[in-house]
Parts: sequence; structure tokens; C-alpha cells
Amino acid sequence: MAREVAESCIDSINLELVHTYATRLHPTKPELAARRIEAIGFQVGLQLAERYTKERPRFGDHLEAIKFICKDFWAEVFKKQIDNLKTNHRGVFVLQDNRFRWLTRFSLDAPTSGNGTSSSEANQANSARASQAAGQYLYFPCGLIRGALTNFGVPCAVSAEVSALPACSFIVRIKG
Amino acid sequence: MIVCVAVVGQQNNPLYIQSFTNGDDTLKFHYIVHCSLDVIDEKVSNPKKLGVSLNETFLGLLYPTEDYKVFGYLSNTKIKFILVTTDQDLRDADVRNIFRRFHAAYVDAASNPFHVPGKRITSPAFAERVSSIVKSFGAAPVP
Amino acid sequence: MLQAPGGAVGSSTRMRCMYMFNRQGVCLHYHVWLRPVSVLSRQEDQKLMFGLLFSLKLFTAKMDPVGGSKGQLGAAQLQGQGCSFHSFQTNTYKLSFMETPTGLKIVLVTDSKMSDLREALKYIYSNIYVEYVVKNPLYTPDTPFKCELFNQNLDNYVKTLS
Amino acid sequence: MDQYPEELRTPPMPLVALVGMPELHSAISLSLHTEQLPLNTLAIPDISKISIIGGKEKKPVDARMPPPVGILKADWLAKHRTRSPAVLAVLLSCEQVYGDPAQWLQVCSNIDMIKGVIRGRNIKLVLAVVQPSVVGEMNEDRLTALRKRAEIDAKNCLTFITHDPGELKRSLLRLGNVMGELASMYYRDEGRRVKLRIEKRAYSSTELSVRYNFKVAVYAEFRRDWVTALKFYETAYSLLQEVITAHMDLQPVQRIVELKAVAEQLHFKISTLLLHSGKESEAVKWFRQHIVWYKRLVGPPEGAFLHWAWVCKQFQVFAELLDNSLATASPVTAGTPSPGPPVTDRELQPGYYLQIAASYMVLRRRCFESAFATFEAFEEEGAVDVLAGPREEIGPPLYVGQAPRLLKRGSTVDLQSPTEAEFMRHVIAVEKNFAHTNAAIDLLTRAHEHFKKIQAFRMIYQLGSEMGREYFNAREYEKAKRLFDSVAEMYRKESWVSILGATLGYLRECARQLGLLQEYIEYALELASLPIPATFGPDGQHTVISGPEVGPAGPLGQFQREQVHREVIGLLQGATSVLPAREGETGMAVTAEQPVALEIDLVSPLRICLSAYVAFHEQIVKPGVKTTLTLSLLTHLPLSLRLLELEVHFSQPQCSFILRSSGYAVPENRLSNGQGEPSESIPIRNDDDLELQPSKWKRFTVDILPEQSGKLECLAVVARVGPVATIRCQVEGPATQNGIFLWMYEPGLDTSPVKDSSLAYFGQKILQVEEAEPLVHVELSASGPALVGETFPVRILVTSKGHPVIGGELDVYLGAPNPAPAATPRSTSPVASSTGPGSAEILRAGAERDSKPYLKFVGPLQVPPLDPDEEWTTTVYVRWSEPKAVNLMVLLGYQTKENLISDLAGSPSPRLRVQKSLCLLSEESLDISYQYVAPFRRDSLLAGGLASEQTKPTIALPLDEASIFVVTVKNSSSLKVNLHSIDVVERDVEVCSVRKAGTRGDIGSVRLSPDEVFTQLFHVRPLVASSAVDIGAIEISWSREQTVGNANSSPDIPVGISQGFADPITRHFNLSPVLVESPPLTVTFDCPPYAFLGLPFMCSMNIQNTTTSLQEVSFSVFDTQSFIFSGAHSDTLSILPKSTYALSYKLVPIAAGMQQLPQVRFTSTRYNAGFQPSSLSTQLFIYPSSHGVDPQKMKQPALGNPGIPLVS
Amino acid sequence: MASIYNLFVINKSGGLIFYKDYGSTGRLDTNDSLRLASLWHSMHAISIQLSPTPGCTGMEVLEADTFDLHCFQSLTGTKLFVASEPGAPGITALLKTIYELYADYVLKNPFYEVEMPIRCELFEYNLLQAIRREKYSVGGR
Amino acid sequence: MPPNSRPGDAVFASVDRVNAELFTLTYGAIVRQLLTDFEEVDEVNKQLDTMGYNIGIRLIDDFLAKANITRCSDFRETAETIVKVGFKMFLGVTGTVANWNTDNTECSLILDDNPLVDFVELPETCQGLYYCNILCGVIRGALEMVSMRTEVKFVKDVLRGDDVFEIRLKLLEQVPEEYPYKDDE
Repeated sequence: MAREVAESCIDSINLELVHTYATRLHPTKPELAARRIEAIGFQVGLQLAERYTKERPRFGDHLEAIKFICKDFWAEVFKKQIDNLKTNHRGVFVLQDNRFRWLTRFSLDAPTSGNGTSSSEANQANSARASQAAGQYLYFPCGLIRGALTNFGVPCAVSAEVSALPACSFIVRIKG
Repeated sequence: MIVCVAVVGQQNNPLYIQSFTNGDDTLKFHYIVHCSLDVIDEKVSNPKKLGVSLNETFLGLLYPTEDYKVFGYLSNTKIKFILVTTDQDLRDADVRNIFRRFHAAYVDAASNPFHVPGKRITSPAFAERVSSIVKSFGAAPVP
Repeated sequence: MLQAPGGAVGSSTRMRCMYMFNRQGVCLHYHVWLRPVSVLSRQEDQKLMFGLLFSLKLFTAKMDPVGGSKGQLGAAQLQGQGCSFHSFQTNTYKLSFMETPTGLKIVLVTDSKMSDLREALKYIYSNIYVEYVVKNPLYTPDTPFKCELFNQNLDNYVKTLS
Repeated sequence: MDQYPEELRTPPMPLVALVGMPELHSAISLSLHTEQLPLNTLAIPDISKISIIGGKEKKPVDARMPPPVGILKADWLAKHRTRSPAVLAVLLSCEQVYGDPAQWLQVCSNIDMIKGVIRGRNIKLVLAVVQPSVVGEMNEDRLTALRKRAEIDAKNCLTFITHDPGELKRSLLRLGNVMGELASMYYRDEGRRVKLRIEKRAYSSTELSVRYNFKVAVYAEFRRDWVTALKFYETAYSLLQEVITAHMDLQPVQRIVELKAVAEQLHFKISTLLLHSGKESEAVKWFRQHIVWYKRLVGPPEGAFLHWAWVCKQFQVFAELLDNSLATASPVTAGTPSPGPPVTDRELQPGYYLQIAASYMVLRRRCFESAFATFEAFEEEGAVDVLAGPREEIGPPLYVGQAPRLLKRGSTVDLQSPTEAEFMRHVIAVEKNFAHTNAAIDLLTRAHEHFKKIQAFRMIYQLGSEMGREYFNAREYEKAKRLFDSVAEMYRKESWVSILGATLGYLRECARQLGLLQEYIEYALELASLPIPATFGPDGQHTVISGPEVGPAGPLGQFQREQVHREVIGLLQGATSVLPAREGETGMAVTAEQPVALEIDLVSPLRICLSAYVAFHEQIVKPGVKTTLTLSLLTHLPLSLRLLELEVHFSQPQCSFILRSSGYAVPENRLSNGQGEPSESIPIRNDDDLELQPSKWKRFTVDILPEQSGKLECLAVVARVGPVATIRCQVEGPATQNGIFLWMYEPGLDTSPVKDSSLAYFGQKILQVEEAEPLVHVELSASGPALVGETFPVRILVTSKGHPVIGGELDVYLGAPNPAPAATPRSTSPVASSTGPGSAEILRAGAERDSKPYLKFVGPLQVPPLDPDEEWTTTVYVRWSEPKAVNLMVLLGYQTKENLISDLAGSPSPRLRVQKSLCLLSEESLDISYQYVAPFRRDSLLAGGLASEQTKPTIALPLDEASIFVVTVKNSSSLKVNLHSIDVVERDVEVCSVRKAGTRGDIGSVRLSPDEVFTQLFHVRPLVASSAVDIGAIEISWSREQTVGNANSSPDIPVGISQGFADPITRHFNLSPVLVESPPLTVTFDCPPYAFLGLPFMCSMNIQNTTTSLQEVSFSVFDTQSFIFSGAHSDTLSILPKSTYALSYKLVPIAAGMQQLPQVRFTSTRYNAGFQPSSLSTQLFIYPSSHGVDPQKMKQPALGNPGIPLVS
Repeated sequence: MASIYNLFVINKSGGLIFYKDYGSTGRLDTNDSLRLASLWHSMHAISIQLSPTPGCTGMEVLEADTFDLHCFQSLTGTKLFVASEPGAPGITALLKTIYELYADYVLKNPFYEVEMPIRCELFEYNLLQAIRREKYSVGGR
Repeated sequence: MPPNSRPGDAVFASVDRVNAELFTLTYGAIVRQLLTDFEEVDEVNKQLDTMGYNIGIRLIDDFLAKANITRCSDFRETAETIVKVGFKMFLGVTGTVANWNTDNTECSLILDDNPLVDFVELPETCQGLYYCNILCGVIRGALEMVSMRTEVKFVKDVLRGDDVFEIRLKLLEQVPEEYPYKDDE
């Protein structure tokens, strides 16, 4: 029976990780902060990849590796699988998670409407702010994915998009 | 008995290599291990010809040298594990098992935050585990 | 004009409003379902409310007929020390009150006939406030908030209160 | 393998013999050879030679025979393949058979003789009766008789027909079949016979059973019965093992040699057969066991090298066999299920065996060397190698694997065979001449070839190093070095430090042997910097890498690294020298005569020894602004390294500087010696700490003051390790830093060269230095519009704002009016070719001494050096020849400082440029018009003018009449203009004289406001009649009105330059030529200056005929309502030559005011041309009453007074 | 048998005009009771201001951890309140009775000056009777 | 242990849990990144403590809510709660409180194991690093929220060869609650 910890631990550490780098250490250099956070994710990705594939045969091709990420890996880390995997068959994959666990608690200030602003545009403004804010919290998972794939010999770049909280999708671009 | 174990990284650089003989012949094993990488490449590049069951991590006997047998194991993350033994005939099952334990040990070593993936493994714990595995296999220093 | 967004919509007609104060007396959250009358400006109102709570605590702590020796009236107390109170009622409304060890004060104002709300307050604290405010990465601790998720869940919850 | 005898290498072929009728032999043996199972043929020309058939009487063996002195007869195989046939075919010509009895008897006796020969060898016999022709009848009973004689059954006696090719073929075939059958029958029988013996075991020793099994196998082979053959070979092989195990007690070398020779032969056969039947893995397994079993049989030490030679040979041969079979057979598949460990892919590679062979070859060499040493030691004087004696005394060995025999010793084998000592002496003598190294290298090379095929490149490089080692042993250092170099490259790539270390050890040694100082140092440095210390587990005992392969560097480890370090650094500092390659020589050393300057570029393996990173703290700076640079050095040498100096070089040399360890005193001779000292000019900063700690960043932060714009790149650092030893190291930006290879696999957190994390990512080794702002103000000023013709001054004011202006050049030129050409000033050449030629030009004020006040502007103006806030002004002038708007462009190019240094450096300090342009408009100052007017009330009939009436009106003037010439000047500009004079310059006074009308001579200077008009009258009197009289030109001199600071000219014209306008401009206006003719008729109109209402008065027209002929002139008068008059309204009158006719009327005005007199029109019938006085000249003022008017006046006729300026 | 701890009577200006302790542990001294009274007075006022709906007349019941406090306010602005054991029934009625006693024995007492502290045995006597009658245990005597 | 607070393992059983690996590795990666960023170990210790503090001030509410703790004014009892309930609820391990000083203002929280250090081996370059220092921060932050100003530091660390993890917890003061608005009342 693998050891367990309260999920709050993960949540807190993620939260504080972002806060530390994005807000405390490099408030003025967002991309540097991003790099750092991603790097941390990357290392964890590498290590998890190592652990999670201990007992399984090698992947035949890139697709297998990606599928592994969508299924087993995601399940291990987020207790659910990726909801939708798309690809253009030219090295770009889109992994969509309709309820990304680490975004479920994201909540913005309710639009202070009632005084003029129609809630619709307020909502738009909101979701804009949301994705912007959520963005910082996705560097880490991006790193995770990239780390794992890299370790499987799939060099790639990973970026994320927040559509409507808590849904988000990760775009994997395989290099070369 | 096992005279040498090695872990070789994705870039084919040695991550860990340890021989279990008393003789001053350590470099020899470096040559042997290094050359065995060729065989691994071959096996991976065309598995069916060499009758390896597709994508199995255990690669079986790579090749015998005059005095040794060299076994290989390739993890999903392209980490190579190599055993050099003196035994004439070993049961694949046993070797497989050794490798599995060996791999497990590596995975934990790699999970050490201070171990940078792709770098040489210096963890004493790992060395400890490995030599115990080797011993359990009946390794005894050659007289 | 103190009608808060999405306030009364569909929520139990027995709810009036809710206050949350931190230990510094800052009103972290003010939620209105139904409040035809409010004499004072929002700030005044909140300040007054906090003042009342504070005095009531001093009052009860002093008044406490069973607790042994108590310092003299208004003596500073440690968090959670001394006899506190959990509700009072007037002819027009009932005020239910809870305080956490962190000094968070939650005040629920309902119509005067409302039953005991201690559990409800606890629920609001642990299952709504903690989950959707404290754990919201965008929330800076100890600052006022108006998180959507919090509001939604709160509204849904109070509907269930009779 | 090719050292094996033929008979062993190739599968045996049945042998048959022919005798008689030699002429047919070749044909027959050919056909036999091509049988489906071919037969070798032993052709015996005639019966008498029959005895050559080899083989001896088969006598039954019995157990009492002593054990043989050998196992396999040396010549047995050969004999069976070449001398003892299985079948003998006797060819008889038919006439011998059917001929006369005499011959017949001969035949019979021959047959008997043959039978004698083959009896007991049970060689099969065949009789063939040759029938060369159709003729000659067969005689059955002769034939049977023959058969009886030969004791053979019918099918072995056949007729051989040669006369017809078809028949011949058939006969050959038949013969072939028969002989084939018989042959195999023969070999079967032989086989059976021997087998029988085996079964009976009717003999004493195992040796014999080995032999017999061998024989059976061979016979089977003759029959192509491979299975049986294999079976018996295998038994033989195992029996042989019995033999050996039987007496394992210390064998004399010779014995072992023999046994192993036999084993070798048997095994060879076995593997050949296995391989032929495509059982590679079988073969491999057999070989494995073979080696495993025999490897132990080393025998006495002095003979060890023989053993290893043998083993080596086994591998080599097997490799060759495998190679052949692979060449022929289909691609092998490993893992064919069969007992024993599976055969790996490698073991099916010939290369695999060759490589092992090579290793045994090396072993052989080693053992021999030691054996030889001892042998030398104990060898008694003058001993000779008897076995190397003369041919005739040395007999070939009787048995396989035995030594040659010394014939003269005696007759028996025992006597003949050499003693152990002799044998050893012999083999050592032989071995001495054997080139082990070459042999080994040859094997390795061949292995190399094979592994190339399967791209096992790591193996290839291992072979490489093995070869290298062989060469090294053979003291062939160049070759060794070449090999090791390539090998090292590979191990660097693979970052297999341990092996690389060993290789470097060899390389360093090679360099030492070859006396290559620089390389020696490089190898040493790299070796010392390798991450070897913990290439092994942490447990103490294993921190060195050892083994025979480590070579001269000795066991690799921290300790040894440090030794190498001390040694090489000492060398670089000039303290020590390398120990000499040979005794008596002096070792290499670093001296002023032999300085060392190492280069470490970005890919050099020496980066592990020293690498440098720089990061500018800014990306972009302005020139002359201080910026900061972080320089980080890293060495992986095992011990700290103290630098004497550190030069830092930049793409802008003036930024370069030297950090000098304060402890270090520069030797005087530094300047003198010619080594890399570009720069005593380089600024020197003392830094007391230039000591690099192993694997720890050494960071310097220094200020840089870039002065030139453009990019400033840090190129390299030069570290001075010893007085005459430098290491130049190219630098990188920190971002590119991703671990120094080899070390990047070393544990420990790799910190980044620069501490500041953002700098670590974004720091650059290149700094962008911006163009300096041109801090110069150029101002152009001119006053309002210019007037065509004037020299219009434009003032240029250059003010330096902030920095000095040096070598300034001012270029002025005209461009098309705005929008100004976007193109760079250089593209459009000065003095606007762009605007129409001559439409405008740029002038400069000429110097005082200059004749002309203005010079054409050519080339740029030199601007004197200006200090900050100094200003300089100049004026250029523009003159227009036609009204046009032009863009005056001014380009100032200059530098901010003297250029000398940078000129040396080849990069001139950039010229800063300022461009200004000003759009100038020009206007025509005056427009000029003129007209001719006839004298008052005097008109001449000018035919010419009339004639040309319908065509363009040319102006015609009466000859010698003073016509009036009116010049009108209008100020067309927007400025006030001063008109100084208007004159007409006659072209030729003789032709036409012009006189200014009016009393006042010169008009002085008239000021014309815009649009104001001025008119000047002249009298023109043509003196010559001509169709085109060029009167001359109008000459107008004007100047712009001096407006000192008047409003409309936008920028005030600075007083300094107003003189540009002062001097008047003169302009010429050529008059078009006129027609001058003498008029035939002239009419002068004559009437009083005025009249009174109602009072009659006279007026008359005098028509003068200037011709010498009568002129008819008709006239008509038109009424007007102002006057009434009497007289003819029209008439024709003739006027006498040179006379005048006066036509006069009396008129009464009936209206007052200026009134038009009745118009009169004349028509000359002669010229048929009419004309009438201009209505203007025929008007008259009528006073309403005469009151107040002096009637006297009316008397005198009034002639129109010319000269009154008519102002319209 | 639910117990009553004490009784306060406050005049319209928040002055304590009557205080009786029926056995609360660690009883209040006069100063404290005075302060508590005026504190209650002001809090009572505030509670009115804070009412979300119109027509609020101020706190009637306060549920503290260790006691309940019931408060009765007469139209004249006089406030009577008692602290009782939590969940003690009928206190409201009791207060009513007490108010009547106040009317009868205090206000009708010719020597009593309105708004002034009450010193009146009759009142106290009947008060105790009433409490007893309503079957409330009073600590102490 | 405070009254009616739920026992640690009950709480642990009730909360959402995840495989510890992710947590352990993430924390490890952070520590390593910090070490690369600030080469000094002490600085890293500081950073970890700060991070912990920030976590603590949030986590406390989660804790109180889940563990159903309504008041903690007694330091002794609080220490117990941390060790028995807190560690259990979050890290799934329990420890013990020991070495109280005479006036009950100082004690040691002792853990013989904790998931943060699985797989971890300190390289010799990192001597002086308190790998788990974040815990100190968390405790400090949490306690501060319940108005206890404390000083928390590691005194024993298995990674440094000690037999247990020992966190020294020292109470500086308990901040009483007072009316924030001085102006009126």
C-alpha cells in the first residue's frame, strides 16, 4: 500500500510554489518565474515517469507514450483521465481536461455588477482574468508532462490554455 | 556470480558502474559494458530479428565474452542496466528478477531530489542496495 | 442600496444577511439576502456589528454566572477564552454567531423565529469558507473576498435552512 | 585456415584410375570430374606404370601390435585422395581383344598383372573395350572369356564406342556410372572393414580407435555421407579427449602439441561439416565446448606460448569458416532451439572470434616473451637448432602434429624424433621470427572490418584501442597516437571517462616519446581534469580504475590526477621539465624559446580544464556609459590553479583589459619576446586573487566603458599560467551554459556561472552599443520666396549641442520639392541632378580675391572643429533661371572624436549624420511686354504687314518713320521690387535707332509694389527696309526692395546676409525682329484739337503718294450721329506720283463730349489693300459751348504730341 | 428546576436601579453590575440600529454558552433582565410578573423617586415570592 | 487533546488523500531549485521557512475545520494536537511531544519518519540544510493564526544522521484579543 498524504498538502505546496516564484522572488520577471516553476515540474515529471513505468514494457512510439500520460499518469496524479485527446498527426497533441483538479478551487471575485456593468461582459472580463491568473498555476503541470515525455524519449514543448475554469487543455508539440 | 553491474544513461553515459572482483581489472569491465551498448542498440533497432519479444525491458544475454556473460535490460526511459556474470548457464527468470530489483533500486535513487537525471549516481543507499542484490545472487569475492 | 449581487434570488426568505470578520475586525465578507432597512452606511453598519459582537462577548464573559473568577469587565482575553454567546434575538430578527480559534467571526442574521444555527455556521465555515475561499489560490489570506464559488455554494446551502 | 593442407580443407573426392589407351584419358577424366558426384582420375599411361598405385597390403591387425607412435598418419589423407584409387578402369582397344591370339594373350597377361596389383587392396576393376570404328564384329565368347579372366561381372565390362559423338557421350556416361557405383562401393567396404575393427576392438590403444573412427569418417565423406562422417568425427573427437584425460600426467610439450593438432583437425572437420549443413549455432556450440575443453591444456609453462598460439588459431580458423559459410548460407537466425545457452547474435559474427583470437595472440606474445627470457637465461653456449638443419637430414613428420624427424639419427621413429630440448630450441627459434604485433593487428583489423558491417562502433573503437596498445608496445608511437586520438574522440563523445582516461594516458606517453611538448601538456591537462575520482561506487577500495588496459598513466584516480596536475602545472610555470623519453636526452620544458600558448575554443576537450562565461548586465547601452560585466571562470583541475594574469579581449579592443595577480611581477623580457602581446596599451587592473578552486566558479564583476556604437562582444580570455605559458579560452554567454561536457554528468548541483538568476538566463556576451545621438543642431534660414535671377542667400547655422564636432563636412544640394527624397543623402549626388538642369543652381560667395563674387558650389564644405555649444554659420546662395520650387538639402556628417585609434583598429568611429532640408520657392520678379505704335494721326499703308495679315501678324514698321515703342513692366512677384532702369540696346544704330522718349533720361529707381506696372516709351526709327530688322533687346535692371525685417518673410533675414539682395540684377529681353518697309501711301489726318457744339470746323486727310506712280485710292466715309457734314461719302481718286492729295470736310458737332469723328476707310486699288486710321486717333472733344475758351486756339492745327506717357 | 442567577432593572437612561443576585458563582460587585447594566443598555440600543427590518425593539433573548439572558422593556423604557440557566422556560412570563410587581410596589411607593435606585423591602419580598411561585431555584439563601 | 476534536487517524481517513510520491517529489524538486537559485544553504532554510509560514496561515483553517477544533488557547494541548492530529491528518504520520521545559513554554515535536524525506539523501554539498524546514514554517504560521507567536526550528534531522526528526517549539507569547478600533466606544 503506497504511502498517502492529504491532498491539501499538494494543493498548498503548488499554491505556495507559484506564490514564491511568481510573486515573491521574481515579481517583475514573469517569464523567469515561469521557467523556474516549469523546471520544477519538469524534474518531477522525469521522476514520476521513471516510477510509473517501472513494471511496464517499453512504448512502441510517441503516441503510446502520450496515451500513457492521458491515462495512467493522469490517473495517478489527478485521479482522473484526460477527457479528450486530439492530434493533427504532425506532432501536435491536445490533451483536454474538462475539470482539471488543480483549478477546481479557482474562484474569482464575483463581478460587482448591479451598478451598470452587464454581467455578460463582466463574466468575459472575469474569465479573461481567470485564465491569466490560472496560467501561472499551469506551468507546473506543463513541466510535469514535458518531463515525463522527455524521459520517454519524446522531446517536446508543452503549453496550456484555460478555456472556462476549471477546464483546461495542454498542448504538446513534439520537437523534430 | 555477478562480477559487474552498470547503469547507463540515455546518452549512453555511465551512470553507475561497479565491479565485484578483487582483481585490479576494473577497466576491463568498462570496456565490456561499453561494447555491450552496441548489442543493445542492435536489439532495440531490430527486435524481431534477434527474437526479443517486442519492447520487453529484459533483453536477455547480450553476448558472452571469453570469460563472462553480459546481460542487458532497457527501461522505458532508455536507461540501460547491464550485468556481467561468470556463470555458464543462468535461468533467464533469475536474471530478469535481478534486473527488476535493480531497476527498482535505480528508480528510488532517481527519485532523490538531489539526483539530477542523467547524472552519475553516487547514492550510498543505491550502492548498498545494489551490492546486497548482487550478494543475494550468490556473489562471493573470487579467491 | 446594500442589496448585494445575486442576493435574494431564490434563497430562503428567512435569511437576512451575513457578516464575516477577522480578528482585526475587518469585515471579510458581507452578504445580504433581504434587508429593507439599514440605518447606517455599510462601513458604519459593519463596524457597529463588530463592536456589538465584541461587547457582547465582554458582557457574557463578565456575566458568566457559572465560570469561576473572571477578570474585571473588559479585561483582554485570549482567543476562545471565557464565556461567549451564540445567538440573540429581537422581535424582528435573530443573530447567530460563531467564532473560530483563528478569530474568524461569522454572523448570520435571520428572521427572529429561526432555530439554532450553530451547526449551520460550522458547516459554512468548514465546507464553504475553507474550501472555496481559503483554498482558492487567488485569495490572499485575511483580506475581504467575494468569490463566486463561495457565493454560489453559500446560497445553495442557506436554501436548505428552515 | 589456408595454412591447412588442401586435402584437409576441401571435402574428399573419390579417386579412380585409368590404364591403357592414354589418348582417351583426358576426355574420360574430364567427364568423370563432371559426374554429378565427381571423381578424381589417376591416369596411368600404360600397364607398366601400374605399380604407382599407392597403399599397402591390408594385413589383419592384432592386439599384440605395440601402440602406434602417432595418432593420425600424416600422409594418409593425401594418399587416399591422390594415390590409392577406389576403381581401376582398364581400356582395351577392340582389336587387342578381337585381334589375333597373340595380342589376346598379351591382354590376358596384363589383366593378370593388374589383378596382382589390386588384389588385397580390393580396388574395383572395370574393363572397357574401345570400339574406334563401326567395322570389326563383336565376338561374344571372347568378351566373356575376358570377363572370366578379369573375374568381374558383366556390368563392369563394357564396350566404349568412340566413332560417333553421340555414342561416345553415352559410353562415357556408362563408364562414369559404373565407376561411380564401384567407387562408393569401395569406400563403403573400406569403411565397413575399419568399422569392424572398431567393433571388435581388436587393438590395444584408444589412439587407434581415434584413428579408425577418423578413417571411417573420411570414407563416409568420400561417399558424401556427411551424417555418418560427422558422427564418426565426433566419436573420434571424444575418444581423443579420453586419450588426453587418460594420461593427464605431465606431458612432454611435443605430445601435447600433437594431441592438440589432432583435436584441431577433428574439430575443423566437425565444424566444416556442421557449417556446410547450415547448422551455424550447432557449430558455435561445438566450438564453445572445444575451446572450453582445450583451453585448460596449457602444458608446461615454457611451451605456453605454443598453446596460446594454438587457441588463437582455433578462433581465427573458426572465424574464417563462419565467414565463408555466412558468405554462402542464408542469413543466420539465432536462438534456434537447442540445448545449452542460446547462441547470441555476436557469436555468429566472425569478427567476434577474430577479436578474441587477437587477444590470444597478445597472450601468446606475452608468454613467449617470458619463455624466451628464461630460455635465454638457461641456454647453453653454442647450442644449435638441429631441426633447422639441411633439407636432406630433416624428414617430414610421420604423424599429424609431430615434429619433423632427424633422419640421420637412425631408422626408427623413436630415434629420429627430436628431444624435448631440441624441440623447444627449434620452436623458440621459429617463434622469435614471428611478428606477433603485426599478426595481432592484422586480426584486429579483420575483426574491425566485420564489425564495421554491423556498425558496432563501440566495438570498433575498442578494437582501435587494442591496436593502439599493440603499436604502443611495438614502440610505433605515431601509429599508436593516431589511433588513440581517434579513439579518444569517441570516448569523449560517449563521455566514458574511465576509458578516455586510459587512452589519454597512452596519448600523453606517445606525445612524450615523440617530443611533442604542446600536445603533451594538452593531454596532461585533460587527463588531470577528468571527472574520474568517483567513477566508481563510493566505497573506498574502488576509487581507482585499474587493470592491464590502463596503460602508462597507471591506475586512474584522484591521486594520480593530482600527480598529473602538479607535474603539468609545474611544467607550465617553467619550474619542471618532462622526464626524457630516452636516457641521456634532456626532457621537454617550457621556456622563453619554447613558449606555450594553448587555445581552448568552444568545442575543445580542454574546456573541462578551463572554461569562461561572461554576461553583460545590460543588453543595450549608450556609448560612453559605464556598464557591468560578470566574468566567470571554471576549472575542473583537481587542485587549485593560480593565474598570473587574465587578459580579457573584446571586439572593441579599447575595452580589453588585464587582471593581474598582484603577486606577479612582469619579467622585463616580456615585451621583447614576440609572443601574443598585442597590448601593452591594455589597461591593467590588479586583483590579488586570481586563484581558481577546483570545480568552483570564480566570478569577477568589472565595469566596462564602451565608446563605439555597434556591438561589443567579449571574445576570449587569456589566462597566463606561467611566465611564458598562456591559455586562451573563448567565452560563452551564461545562457548557453548547460554543464561542461564530461562534468555535466557529475553529480552535485550545477550552479550557473552568474549568481543573479535572471542574468543567468538572459545575460549576453554581446552588448549592443547604441549609435550616439547626434547632438548637433543644423538650422537653415532664408527669407520668403526667391526671385528668379537673384542670388538668393540661405544661411546655415551649425550648433554643437553637447559633444564636439570633428571633421565635419557639410553637403548642400537641391532636391525635388517636398516630399523630400526619403533616400539617404548619399544616394542623390550633390547639386541636384534631380531638378532640371540649370533651373536652379547653388553658389557660394567667392573669396575677396576672387574675380567673380559667386562661385558654383562644388563638393562639401569643411566645418571647422566645434567644441560643445560652439556654433558656426555659413551662407550658400541659390539662383534660379526659371520659377520653380526646390528643396535645399543640407547634410552634416561628422565624428565626435578623433579617429586615429579606431582607424588603426580598422573600424573608423562611426560618422554621425544630420540632415536638414528647406523648401524654397522662386517667382518671376517682373513680366515684360511691349508694343509698337504708329505716330499720332499718321498712318501708313504697309503692304507687307497686310500681306502677312492672314498668317501670323508680324510687326511692320514704316521705314524712316519714328514709330513709338512701348515697354510695359509688371511686378509679377509678391515682393516689392526696385526698378533701376529700362533701356533698349540697339543691335545696330545704322539699321535702326532707338531713343528713349520723354524728357527725363533715367527713371532712377522706381519701386514697384506687387502687380504694379511701369511703362517706358521709345522712339524707333528704322533706317533700313528689311523683312527682319533686329532692333535689339530690352535691358532691365532691378533689385528686390530692401525690407529690413518686414513681416511677410518668415525667418528674418539676418543682417549679415542681406547684401545678397543689395546688388541689382540686370535682365535682357531680346526683341523679336520686325518688318520694315517704306509705305506707298501715307495718310495724315488733320483736325483741330477740339470743337464747340454747333460750331462747324474743318478737318482734312492728306493722302501722300510716296511712289513714283499714280495711285488710285478709293475712300468711304461712315456717318456718325455726333456730327453732320457735307461732302462725298465715298469716291475714288487718283493721286499723282510724289504728290499729296488733301481730302477735307467741314463738320458740325451735334453732340458734346469726346466724340468719334466719322470714320474714313481708304483702299489702294494698286495694292488692293485698305486701311483706316485707328479710331483712337480719330476722336475729338466737343465743348458744349465756346464760352470761356480762347477761340484762337482753334486756329493752329494741333499735331498729336507724342511723348505723353499713356497710362492705361 | 431551572435556576435564575440574577435580576437587573435599568431606567430609561441606562442607569441600574435595581440588582439582585440569586447565587451566581463569583458574584458581581456593585461597580461591575453598574457597568454591565449600562453596557447592556447601549448594546440593546445598537441591536435596534442593526435590525434588517423595521420595527425593532431590541434584544429580548441572548443565548450565551453558560446562561440565557431574557430582557423585558417597558413602554417607559425601563428594562428588566434576568440571567438564567440555558433553556430555562417561562422566563418571559416571569419578567412580566416582575414588571407588575415593580409597578405595584415601586412606582406606587410614595417615597420612591422615579429613575432612582430602588430600596423597597416589599418589592424584594414579593419578587422572591414570585420567583419561588414560578418554581425557580435561587442559589444561596 | 482539546475536547471533542476528532482523533487523528479518523480525520486522516476522512480527508481526500493522494499518493505521497507526487508530494514528496514536488517538494524535493522545489528544495533543489531553491538550492540552485540561492547557493547558500541558510538562505534556502529561510526560504523554506517562509514558504511554510505562508502555507500555515491558510492550512490552519483547513485543519480546524476538518479536525473540528473549536478553541485552542492552551499551548500544551495545542502541541499535542499538532503532533497527534495535525501531522497525522496531513502527512499521515504521528509523532510525540517531549522535553517540556519547566514553565511549559517549550517542547519538542518528534517524528521518526515523514513523507517529505522518502528517497532523499543529502549530498555533502548541502550540509547545514534543514531539508524539512518548511514544516517549521507551517507550524509557526498556523500557530500565529491562533494567536500564538512561536519560534520553531529543527534540532534533529534524520537526513543529517540523527535518529529522529526533532522540531523545537517555543512559545513567545499568546496575543490576547482586543478591540481593534480605538477611536470609539
